[in-house]
Amino acid sequence: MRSATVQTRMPMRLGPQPGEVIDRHRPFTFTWNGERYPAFAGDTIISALAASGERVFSRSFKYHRPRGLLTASFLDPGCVVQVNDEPNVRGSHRRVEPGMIVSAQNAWPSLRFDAKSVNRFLGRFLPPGFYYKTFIKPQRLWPAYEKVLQRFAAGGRTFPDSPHGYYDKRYAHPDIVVAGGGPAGMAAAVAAAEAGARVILVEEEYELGGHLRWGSEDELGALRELRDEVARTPGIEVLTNSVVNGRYDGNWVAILQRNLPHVEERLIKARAKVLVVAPGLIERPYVFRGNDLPGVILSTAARRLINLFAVKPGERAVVLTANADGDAAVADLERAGVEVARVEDARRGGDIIGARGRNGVRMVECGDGSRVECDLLVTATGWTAPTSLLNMAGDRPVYNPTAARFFPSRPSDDVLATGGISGDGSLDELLAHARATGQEAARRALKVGSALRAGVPRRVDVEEPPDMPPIEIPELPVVEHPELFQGRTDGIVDFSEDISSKDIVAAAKEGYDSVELMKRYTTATMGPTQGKLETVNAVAILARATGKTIEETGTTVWRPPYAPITLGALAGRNFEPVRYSPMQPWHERHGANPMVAGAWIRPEHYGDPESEARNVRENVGLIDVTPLGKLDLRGPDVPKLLNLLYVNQWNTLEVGKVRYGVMCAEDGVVLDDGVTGRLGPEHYLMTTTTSGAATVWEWIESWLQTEHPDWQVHVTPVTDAYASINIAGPKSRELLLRVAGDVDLSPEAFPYMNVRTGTVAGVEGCFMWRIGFTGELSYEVHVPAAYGLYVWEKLMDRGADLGVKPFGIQAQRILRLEKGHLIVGQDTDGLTGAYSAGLSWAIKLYKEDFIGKPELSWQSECDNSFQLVGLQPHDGSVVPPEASQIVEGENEIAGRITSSCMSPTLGRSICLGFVAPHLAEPGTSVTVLLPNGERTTARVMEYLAHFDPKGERQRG
Amino acid sequence: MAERAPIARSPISPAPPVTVEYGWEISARRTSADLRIMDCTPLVKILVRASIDGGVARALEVPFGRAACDERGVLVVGSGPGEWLLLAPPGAGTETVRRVEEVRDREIVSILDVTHGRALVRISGEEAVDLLAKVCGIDFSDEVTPDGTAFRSSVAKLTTDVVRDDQDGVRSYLLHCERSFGQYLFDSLHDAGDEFGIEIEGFAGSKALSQPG
Amino acid sequence: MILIPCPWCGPRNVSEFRYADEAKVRPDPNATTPERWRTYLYMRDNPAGWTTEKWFHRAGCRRYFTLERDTVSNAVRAAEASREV
Amino acid sequence: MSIFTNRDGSRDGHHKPAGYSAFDLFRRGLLGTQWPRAWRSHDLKPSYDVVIVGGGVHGLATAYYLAANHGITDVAVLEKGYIGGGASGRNTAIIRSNYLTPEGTRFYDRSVKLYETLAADLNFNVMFSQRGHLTLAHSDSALRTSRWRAEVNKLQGVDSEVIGPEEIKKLVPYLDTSEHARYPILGALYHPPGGIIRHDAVVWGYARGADAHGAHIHQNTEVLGIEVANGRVRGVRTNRGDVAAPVVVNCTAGWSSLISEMAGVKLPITTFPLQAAVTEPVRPFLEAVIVSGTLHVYVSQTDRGELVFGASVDPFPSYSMRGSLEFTEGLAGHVLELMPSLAKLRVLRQWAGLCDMTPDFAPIMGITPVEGFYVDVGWGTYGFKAGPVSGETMAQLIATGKTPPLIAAFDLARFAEGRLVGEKGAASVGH
Repeated sequence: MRSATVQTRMPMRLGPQPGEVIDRHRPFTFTWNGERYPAFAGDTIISALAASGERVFSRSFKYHRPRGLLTASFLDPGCVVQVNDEPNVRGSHRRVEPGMIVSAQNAWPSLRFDAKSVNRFLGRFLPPGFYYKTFIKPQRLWPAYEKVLQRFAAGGRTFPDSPHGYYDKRYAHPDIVVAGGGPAGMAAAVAAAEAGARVILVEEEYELGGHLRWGSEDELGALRELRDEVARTPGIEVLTNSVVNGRYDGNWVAILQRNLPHVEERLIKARAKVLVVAPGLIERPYVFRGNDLPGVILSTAARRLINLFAVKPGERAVVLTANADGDAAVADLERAGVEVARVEDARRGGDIIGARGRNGVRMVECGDGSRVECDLLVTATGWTAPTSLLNMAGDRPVYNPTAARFFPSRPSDDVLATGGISGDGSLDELLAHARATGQEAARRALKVGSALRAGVPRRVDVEEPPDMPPIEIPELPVVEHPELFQGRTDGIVDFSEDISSKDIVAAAKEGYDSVELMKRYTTATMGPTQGKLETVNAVAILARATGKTIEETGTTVWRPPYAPITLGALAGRNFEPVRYSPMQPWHERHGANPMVAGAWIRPEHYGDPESEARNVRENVGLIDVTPLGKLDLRGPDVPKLLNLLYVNQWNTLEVGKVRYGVMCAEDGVVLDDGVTGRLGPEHYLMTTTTSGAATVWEWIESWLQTEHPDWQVHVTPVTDAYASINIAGPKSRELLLRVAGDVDLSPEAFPYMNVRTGTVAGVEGCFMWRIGFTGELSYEVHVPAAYGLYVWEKLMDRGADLGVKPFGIQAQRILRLEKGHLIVGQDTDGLTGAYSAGLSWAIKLYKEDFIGKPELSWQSECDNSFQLVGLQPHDGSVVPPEASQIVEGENEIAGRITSSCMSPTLGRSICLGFVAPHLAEPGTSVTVLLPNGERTTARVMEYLAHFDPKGERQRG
Repeated sequence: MAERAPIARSPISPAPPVTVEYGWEISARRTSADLRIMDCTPLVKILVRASIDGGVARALEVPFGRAACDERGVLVVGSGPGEWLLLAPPGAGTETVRRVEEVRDREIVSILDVTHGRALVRISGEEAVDLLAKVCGIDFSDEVTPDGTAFRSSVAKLTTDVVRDDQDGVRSYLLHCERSFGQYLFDSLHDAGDEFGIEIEGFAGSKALSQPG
Repeated sequence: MILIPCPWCGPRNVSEFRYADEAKVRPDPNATTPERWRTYLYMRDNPAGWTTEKWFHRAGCRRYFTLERDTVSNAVRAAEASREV
Repeated sequence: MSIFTNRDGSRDGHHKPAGYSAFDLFRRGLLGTQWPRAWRSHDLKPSYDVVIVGGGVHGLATAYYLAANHGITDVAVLEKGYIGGGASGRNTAIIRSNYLTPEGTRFYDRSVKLYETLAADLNFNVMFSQRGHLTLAHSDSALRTSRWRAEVNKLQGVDSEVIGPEEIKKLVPYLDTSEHARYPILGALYHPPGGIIRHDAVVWGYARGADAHGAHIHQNTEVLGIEVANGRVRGVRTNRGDVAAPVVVNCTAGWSSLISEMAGVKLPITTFPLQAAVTEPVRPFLEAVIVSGTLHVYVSQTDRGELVFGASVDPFPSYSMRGSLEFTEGLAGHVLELMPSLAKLRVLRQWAGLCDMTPDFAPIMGITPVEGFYVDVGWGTYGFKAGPVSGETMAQLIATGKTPPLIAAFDLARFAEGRLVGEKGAASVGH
């Protein structure tokens, strides 16, 4: 092992700078590629490394060329690093922290010697899309080739045991979101807040100020003033190190907040009444031979390094400048003690032909052919307008050849733009534009806000805002800028994807000649910077290759998110509601195995489902059936409703009686089933399946509200209001007798399929149903939920000598299968009609109307679909797994097993299943293909019920 | 052995110390934190369904979207179109039902005691706004949802009724949902309030509902 | 996240609602033909532009109502209670 | 008499494209010679034997097989934007054949077989990576459906089996297979031949192949109307002029209702956006394709290292492809349910495509009441998987006038006749 060495000096660190963001009183160290490096608080990872003289931070994706810093901003394509277990950290943005462990990502075996860099000599054989043209034959070798390709996948590492971390989200309802905290964003926010709007001001970097931060004394003064204004204007919430990540329909604005004290990342979802887009401009790289060498940097990068981080970007520089920012960079470099060996002024025909060097620039070939030795090449060749938020709002940016950049075209009512994206001009002109934009945004936002409030019915206190005339926003001048995209040589266009200008031309010549096809074929703009640095150059090069103008060529569509966002922040707390029955504490104490049933957590079993089932047949068992859907129905028209919903007849149900019902959808497919009891003259209680509870309720409301609004019925879900306990088994009456207060439980007074209201274990207002899913004598007791646990415990206590035991879902499934009761959704599927589910006995086609009637009446005339039947394997020890197929002849599917189990009661396997109509005759032998490939035979039974088909036990 | 009276339990497990009062097992915890969460499930909850403009609606006086305390200390919530939720101190159920029965005219009226069907939580403190902004998409500012506002929306992805019911000039919200989700709702709110120093306060009838006056 | 103007609750996030199909008329079940019934069951206008549809305010007032929506821009207008109960 | 003028006749349009191979790459790299166009551009002729509306994988494959299998080369593919710019370029490129119904399984199995040899057939590497496909089951009903699919698949000769959590963990160590998960993984349907492919490459490969056989590919050519007279299709109107054709094939997705309506054919289709997202690249760690129906999510990792995610269609119909935040939020939550250690992985881009959903989640293929007007539509979320077999069968139908048995179940008439296909059972999300 190599021992860690400590760098103590920071040779490239300059003396104090007026606008620096580092805190020289807080030095510390961190680790880069296994070695310790010094840093100051406020440094980014890359600024700290640059201060120590490091220049290579990654290897490029395809050719594994050394890469250094280019933009010194979030976008910096060569500065993506691994921090601890976090991949793809933007090293030029992320602040370094004491003890941070940082490593380079795309290098093997090491950053200094990268074995894959041989690819750079193979470049000519690896044109864009080369993989489409090779590895075709022999086909069997493709998987091996694929493995090799995968090894080139760029990016950091993930770990299967990384902790999830804490992320959350919040909603916001500002009047205005301002995207961008540069001078224009700040001025717009202040103006809007002064006009009475609530504003969220979002800045991607750690402080407000934008380009003023690395500017002149005057600019720093203006910055201080603007920051003061923001601070003292009420109604502005400032979010730094945050980014407006997307604008969606309804001006739903996603804001990502990073590195909060208690949350790693937070997503803010803002319903902005107006979005003001003020992101400034992104400096565009220049395309020429060697433009990706470490030491080739943008003018803004040089100025950021010097002014914000007090880092000297090099010793001897050549500068290519086409604008005032380039000129300012020259001044900054000189002030920082960098020898400026040559200034190539593109406005006067200056140019760069190429840069040379191995792990960094050593020499630059200038426009006139002369060669200058240097270790730094700074370019200032123009700007890209980050129009993506406008684009997401439907705007199509338009290219302006005068300014050599794209501009927003069609402003919408709820999105405005200001700052550099809208035009050029002096700081004063920009600020005036921004202020007017802020005022206009406020005017519109207040109007929208009041309309939203007025949209809430029965609100009395909405004040109409005075109708103000629109604020006139002055036009910003457009300053002429040379169109500089590619010089006389080929170079890298997409630094993340390692795509050169040659690649784009080659793609165009092959027919991939529209922007989208070129993008997809070469993958240019598809990498981590998502086109923010490279799109305009790519479009310009494509335009030239196809003989079109940039306007004709157009640009790609920008898609959200604006900046990459963690899955953690997008997920937030990951709300997944869960439901528990009142008896859950008891289940947990008694070893219930939890089963997820939709939102409910239910006891699957308590250790031994078969003995639980046997105990029901022999003694008495309790099952918690609280999740069963329950709907309270009241009103004189309930019978009409029931007749509509169910396929069977409901006119004649007497008070105290219960009936089983089946619901179908309009296409005749079985939707749900359950029992409904009549509790009083105009009062019914309907039960549904657990999974169908919500659907059925919404379904009923739909019929009532839209088809029969004149019916006098109230439907109220009461699933949770009652704890439901099914007491099942031959001794259930005896057990219930011990706790029931005022209800006559004798078979004569309280027969099968009846319901009574009374007191159980001292709890009033309980419903007792004599029904049975298990086929045993059983009572389903609905207890006011808060007393559920109390009553359950009482029953367990009082029934101890009767052998009472709990049983779970699994035992219940065994019992119901023995009894041949179907489960909708298991023994039926999305296309099972009521006839094929063996429910013909229930369907009353003579009723005037019910849901699904037409389809069912046609089905009754001709139904050749599979039929649900009881099945018993001839070999009773074989349990065909559910979904085993029933086959005929040459593997023709003739049915399937829908339910199966080993019956503890019968001591043999039993099934329900679908069979083709010609196999449905009782006594038919069918062939069942088991999942293990073996075959077995089974007999079609007379009844669905395998046990007590006449139902004597439950009626007892 | 004499039968003890049945014990009612909230779906939200009570924070220790635990005691039994009003026939309910409740937490006896007290706190002086600025932001507090209280399980108010023991309150009586009566759901009334009637026509929007019938006798019951006139007698209850509160339209959908608003909530107000009547002279007997019952909080009447206009919880839906033609739907009201009446919140009353424990034990006041029968009386509350009787009073609605009295005012019904010939229309169809459903009166359901959903005391057992709902979980009810109160959050009090000025930072309740910030807490709720983490779990609910509704604008909780005074202009949009002033004191006495009632609405149903999604809270932590759960359909929840929210009532702004300030107490002594301090911001306070009642939230109720289907009972089985109670623990989930409580935990979600508690988690969201963690960064603001939320603390649990045990149920006290006097604090659960504002006093008439 | 578009806003749906619920006639009862006011504008709310669409995530509170369930889309409940194009607004359409149910044929008389006793006088229909298979063709007409299955047109009702399966055929849809599916226009690119303004359409009238049924929505349910699931996490709010639990009312069904009709709404006009532009399926291209997702703009909505003129929600009215489908029928007052 | 054949309506196809060019059938087995002149080979005017036919040309041999430049071969693709490692040797050619080397040769051209060495000599520095430019590769020729992968497909050519042509003037729009006033008439074609067959006009195919939609330049996605379905349309281009149909053109290719019309020529390659049936000698019908006087074919125009009309694309309103650029080829593969619709659903073909917006799907998540998952290929599988583990469907629930025998007809579905047989149909998609043919597609997988065609995909397996497609690179060689087209001399274009479509990068079909058969890395295995896992459909996770989080409930016993999902497990039952998995077994149902496995059994039906096996009976059609398709490799599918149900495996347990331990085997799943071995295949994908990042999955949380613990019992404490909110939605515990109880098992999975494992389908080894399933995998992912370079979707664009399939489009380009078919375009190059169709072009080589003489078909004309017209980009930026939008169909504005369809001429029908006496119950017969006569041609189409486009933004570049009218084109007469005795056969018009609707191979669009997203706009299939609108195109069919131009011919007066109403479809049982509702159009929904389907969204997808991709993360920044990370080192390869995920081999298999993972699908969870309960959590409405599917995940795969590309050769470039990006994770590609998809979900079920949006909750309401729309022709908008702007995408929503709700989608990425829900998606991220569900991905982290499955693989909690990926919380720090970042989403780079989201996008949307349009899906034409049918009532039974099965496509609509074949003849329509308008003679000569064919449809190959209603693909829901399954269209890309079916590209090759759809092209092959549609070409066969057009050339022979007989509906191939493989697509007989997918006819338009089934809706009026109440014969829906049973794929609905397993189709809540099924990538």
